[in-house]
Amino acid sequence: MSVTFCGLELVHPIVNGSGTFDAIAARQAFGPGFDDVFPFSAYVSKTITAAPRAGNPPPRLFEVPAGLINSIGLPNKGLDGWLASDLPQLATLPVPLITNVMANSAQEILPLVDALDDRPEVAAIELNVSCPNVRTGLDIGSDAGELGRFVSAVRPRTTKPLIVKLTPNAADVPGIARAAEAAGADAVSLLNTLRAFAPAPGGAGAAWLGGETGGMSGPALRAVALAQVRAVAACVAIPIVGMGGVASGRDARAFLDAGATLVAVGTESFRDALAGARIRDELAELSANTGLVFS
Amino acid sequence: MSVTFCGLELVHPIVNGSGTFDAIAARQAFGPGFDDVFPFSAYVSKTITAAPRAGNPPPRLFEVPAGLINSIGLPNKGLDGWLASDLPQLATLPVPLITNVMANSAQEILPLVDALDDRPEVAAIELNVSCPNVRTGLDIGSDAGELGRFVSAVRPRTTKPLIVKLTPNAADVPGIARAAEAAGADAVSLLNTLRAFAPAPGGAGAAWLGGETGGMSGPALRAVALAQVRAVAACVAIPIVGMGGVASGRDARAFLDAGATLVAVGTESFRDALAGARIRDELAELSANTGLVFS
Amino acid sequence: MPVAGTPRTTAPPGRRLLTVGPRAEYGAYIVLSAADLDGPLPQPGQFYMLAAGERWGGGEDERPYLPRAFSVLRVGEHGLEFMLERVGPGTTRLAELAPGDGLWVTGPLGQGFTAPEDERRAVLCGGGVGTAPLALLQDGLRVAERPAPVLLGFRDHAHALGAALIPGSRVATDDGSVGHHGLVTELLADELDDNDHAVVYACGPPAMLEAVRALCAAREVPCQLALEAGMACGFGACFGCVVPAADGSYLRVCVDGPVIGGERLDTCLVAGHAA
Amino acid sequence: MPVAGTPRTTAPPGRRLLTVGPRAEYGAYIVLSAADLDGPLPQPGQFYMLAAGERWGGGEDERPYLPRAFSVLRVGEHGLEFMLERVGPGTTRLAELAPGDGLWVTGPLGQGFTAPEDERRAVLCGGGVGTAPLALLQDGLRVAERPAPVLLGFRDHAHALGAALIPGSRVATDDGSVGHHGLVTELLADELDDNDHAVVYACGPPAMLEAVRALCAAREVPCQLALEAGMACGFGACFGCVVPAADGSYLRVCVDGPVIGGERLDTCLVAGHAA
Ligand SMILES: Cc1cc2nc3c(=O)[nH]c(=O)nc-3n(C[C@H](O)[C@H](O)[C@H](O)COP(=O)(O)OP(=O)(O)OC[C@H]3O[C@@H](n4cnc5c(N)ncnc54)[C@H](O)[C@@H]3O)c2cc1C
Ligand SMILES: Cc1cc2nc3c(=O)[nH]c(=O)nc-3n(C[C@H](O)[C@H](O)[C@H](O)COP(=O)(O)OP(=O)(O)OC[C@H]3O[C@@H](n4cnc5c(N)ncnc54)[C@H](O)[C@@H]3O)c2cc1C
Ligand SMILES: Cc1cc2nc3c(=O)[nH]c(=O)nc-3n(C[C@H](O)[C@H](O)[C@H](O)COP(=O)(O)O)c2cc1C
Ligand SMILES: Cc1cc2nc3c(=O)[nH]c(=O)nc-3n(C[C@H](O)[C@H](O)[C@H](O)COP(=O)(O)O)c2cc1C
Ligand code: FES
Ligand code: FES
Repeated sequence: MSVTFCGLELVHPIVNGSGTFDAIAARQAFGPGFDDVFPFSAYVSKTITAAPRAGNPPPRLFEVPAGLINSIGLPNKGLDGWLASDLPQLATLPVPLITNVMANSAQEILPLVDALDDRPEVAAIELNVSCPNVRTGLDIGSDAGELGRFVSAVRPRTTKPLIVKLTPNAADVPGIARAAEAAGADAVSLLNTLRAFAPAPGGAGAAWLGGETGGMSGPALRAVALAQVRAVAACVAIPIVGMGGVASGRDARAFLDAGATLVAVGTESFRDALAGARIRDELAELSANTGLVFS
Repeated sequence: MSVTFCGLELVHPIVNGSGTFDAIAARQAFGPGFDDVFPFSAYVSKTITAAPRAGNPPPRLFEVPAGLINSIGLPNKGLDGWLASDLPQLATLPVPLITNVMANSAQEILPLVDALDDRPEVAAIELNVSCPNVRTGLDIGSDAGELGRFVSAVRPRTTKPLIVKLTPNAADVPGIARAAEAAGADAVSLLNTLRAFAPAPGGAGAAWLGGETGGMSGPALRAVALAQVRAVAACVAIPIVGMGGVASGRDARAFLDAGATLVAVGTESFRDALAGARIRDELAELSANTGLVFS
Repeated sequence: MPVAGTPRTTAPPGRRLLTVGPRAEYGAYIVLSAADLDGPLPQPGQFYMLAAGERWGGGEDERPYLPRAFSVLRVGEHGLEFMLERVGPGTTRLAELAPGDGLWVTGPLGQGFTAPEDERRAVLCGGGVGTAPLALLQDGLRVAERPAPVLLGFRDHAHALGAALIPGSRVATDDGSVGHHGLVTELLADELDDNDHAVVYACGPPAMLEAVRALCAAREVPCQLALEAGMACGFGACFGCVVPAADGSYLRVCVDGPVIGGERLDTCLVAGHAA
Repeated sequence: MPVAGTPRTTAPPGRRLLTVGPRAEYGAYIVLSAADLDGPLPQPGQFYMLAAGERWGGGEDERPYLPRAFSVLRVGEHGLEFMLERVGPGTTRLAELAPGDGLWVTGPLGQGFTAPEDERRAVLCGGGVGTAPLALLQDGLRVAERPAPVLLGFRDHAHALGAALIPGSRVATDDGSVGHHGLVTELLADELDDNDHAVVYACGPPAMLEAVRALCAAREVPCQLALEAGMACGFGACFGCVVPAADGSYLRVCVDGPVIGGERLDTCLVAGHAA
């Protein structure tokens, strides 16, 4: 089941989706022994921004049929806080660390990338480009030209593998993936949550979520994710981290078959902290039965 | 519960989604008495094209968590066949008829619009713009400029209300709705199905559906639909037909609260041919309880 | 039983909540009953769309979501009877329903079997759950005083116990554990060798139906095939349940069928329909 | 019971499938039990994430999908006990589980109550299902020979039957059908009027907790509040379960709580948390 991804040797293809697993809190809840059963072959941090963010006011969650809408608002300690207090703890995880970062301009992202490039504990950098452009209100990642410029600015600043996490809220996701590849991305990951709205029970159009709109994840969007991964795989040569509603080894297999090299598990971990390990085992069994191999 | 929509007086706000209810087949299955309990206040035909289409090879359906992927492929008798054999039967329905049409260029759509404009049985025309542009492969409806030109070409050809059914596979759905409005659309409807992929059980990346990719509908996408309706309502003054996973009066209420004037029921009718009537009744009860009125 | 041209029995509009009555097991099969006091009597070969009254969902991969199609097996003292086999989340959920539980039904739906047009004898041929519509058909033929041989094919012993649903049937099993060791279409060929002034009524998996279709076409014996297809609605709304017709068009199994004359079909083998 | 600074009991990693044992009804409440042979003993105030072993889903609006948080009520002869009220699709599904059914659990989770730091007496104050964590707490205090008054508020008679879960408790009801006619916080004020050298342990709906918090702040009585919040994971993964802290940040109820000192909170009133 081992797999090479952007030069990283990973023992299996299952990682976590950014922002869906707090390895530090997991040690608190399950004890330090959690590291011994760590379900992922690499750990993706939640999104880190330059300045600290408190996140959105509650409520932050709304359950939908076979899915979840969240409006967490990317709470994090900011780059300095993360480097000082989280990184040392994450560096002791038994797997490589991929750090996810976001900013709403190339200018603002560069210091983040520079700082991470300096840290040997960081194995790879993931760019979250589902960040609204202040001028247009649309995600930076929803326009191929804009995304290309963004990635081109980042690329020269680090020799670490650079993964671009695409936004699904776009007309032409494969075209955008191509732009990321052309600008020097080593991999793309997708999909991020779909923009969604949860009505407050009282009605009259009020939003349930403190952050007004949110993003939908979970099995409800798996088929949409598979379509996008498949379309992107047909257009780019760089590896793909596929995700969206993965809940079983069969689902993971479908993403690999659609062209992904790694598969990320997000919401399913909320139902079971060891879902990633179960999915890994189911995948191994499926692959053994069908004789399929990992690329 | 009565509502005025583009000059049509409708007895309640619940209609069907195009292609999700065959009123002629319903008479065959339930007898002609079905007209007496007809669940919708207007009937939207399935998409009609200039030439007849057989539709996609089976399988055409794949069930997903709280939803359905279809790859029907718009089978229809073509304009002439529809006018000759379906229209006379649909004209005797107890409710106004909205005819949905599609073509992949303005040139090709005009004869359809001209022919429908001639027919007094047709109360309004819905343009399905989720049709791939032959040149770019993207939906005509996914680009504001292209859609604006398309609608501008159609607008002068008919005095009937013109509804533009937007595609959800776009980065900036509100911007596209604005383009439709500016080009003279009397209303917009959304959302159409989300592009989705169903893997064949055998694996290895093969598609389950005869048409390879399909479109996802049902409760799984309701929250995405609500977000898009809400965003569009904030940008346009023309009325909106909201749809996507409506399964209860509460869901219909949420779409009305988000800014829709009519609510269309699609997949839920597959579970119960009279779902539209139940939803109408639940909506009336909810509205009575909360004192909310229809706009 | 209806002669050709008799209008199909139409369903009351919309779905109706019935109460599950006694259930029985026949090896691998479950027979579920539900009294349908307000519904019409179905014709042989018609079907119903079924869903559990509660908890239709939450099974394998969060399914089922849509209702599932089932041929009516018989109308007995406890009402409608359905024969089902657990093959996925929908049938698994239906199989666990207990007397008193709610059952959503829409039906009877579709075009059923019609009586032999001339003095031809009827020959009934079923495979697996394809046994179901033949039971009501045989009852109808018996009432019409046209008794007919019933040939049934099953995978193995546990499945062959389903043959008890049609007393007097002859059985073939894939593994030879019961009756003829081989395919039910071999029994059918023998039967037609004896006397091919017949109409064949068949229901079963696509591969079996295709064999029946080809065999009957070769011998110029008319056949009425009760088809299966993945369905979303069952009443012509979704255009999802199609099979390729001989004329190059597609037929909707739910409204144009499920019983379709073999001569109208291109093939019964549709990718994705259970083999 | 743990003194402040005692490490929390950690959960075995991942979810585990237990078997439901006997269940009981106390008016509007159900007590569900499940033997957790491999799990550690929970501390008072800790909670578990629960989901039915089968058919978690397919209820109202195709939910539930995520597991649901429940305080441990007690550890009795049949194992872990949970007290629950049907308020939506998750609790409805859990309430219909029968002995022998599967139950997924993750836990014990979170930070529970800690023993009074000095010679202060404990006063326990609960509302509705907020009764649950006080039962185990009272057991712990009794073992520590620090018996404490327990004040419980309920909506009406059917709910007040839940008070039987903590023998010796004093009850207030909104409708006056049982005990004091009014709010449980009125009983709490009386109790503190008597003797405010106390620590208040409270669990209940946000409005009640907020009243307790304000009342204790005004009297400078320390309080430990067991909060509720909509949760997806229960172990700090989703950042969804936050409440606003006094310092302007947000606390995660599942890892920073559910028991949080009143002084650390800005308010217990969070839009969308059950009132
Ligand atoms: C007219 C008619 C009459 C029938 N009568 C009977 C009867 O009397 N007794 C009986 O037992 N059965 C009968 N069937 C078949 C029955 O409807 C199916 O067995 C049932 O729908 C299976 O549902 P499931 O959820 O248990 O299995 P599914 O998971 O739906 O699997 C059943 C088949 O569907 C396909 N499939 C797998 N996954 C999916 C998916 N996600 N979406 C769509 N398709 C998928 C595969 O081919 C699989 O073998 C009849 C079908 C028709 C059309
Ligand atoms: C630490 C902790 C301990 C708890 N202990 C207990 C206990 O011991 N006993 C007990 O009965 N309960 C307890 N609860 C509360 C319990 O978790 C909830 O009652 C349960 O989650 C409700 O689930 P449901 O599906 O039945 O209802 P839901 O439908 O989830 O409704 C419950 C509340 O959630 C909100 N809501 C409504 N719809 C949605 C939606 N789609 N998505 C998100 N939120 C929604 C509303 O405020 C509603 O009132 C505890 C909660 C926490 C956090
Ligand atoms: C609660 C929550 C928080 C998330 N936070 C982040 C984040 O900080 N950065 C990011 O790139 N993606 C974030 N995501 C998106 C996930 O990484 C993933 O792309 C998405 O949830 C789809 O996968 P899933 O269906 O398996 O959850 C978050 C998702 C959820 C549900
Ligand atoms: C089987 C099926 C066929 C459809 N056919 C059409 C069509 O012909 N034209 C069209 O504009 N939309 C078509 N749609 C889209 C629906 O009208 C509707 O936009 C979509 O299904 C979302 O609503 P729902 O979730 O209530 O089904 C179809 C949807 C389904 C499920
Ligand atoms: S099942 Fe929907 S048209 Fe046949
Ligand atoms: S419930 Fe997920 S962080 Fe608390």
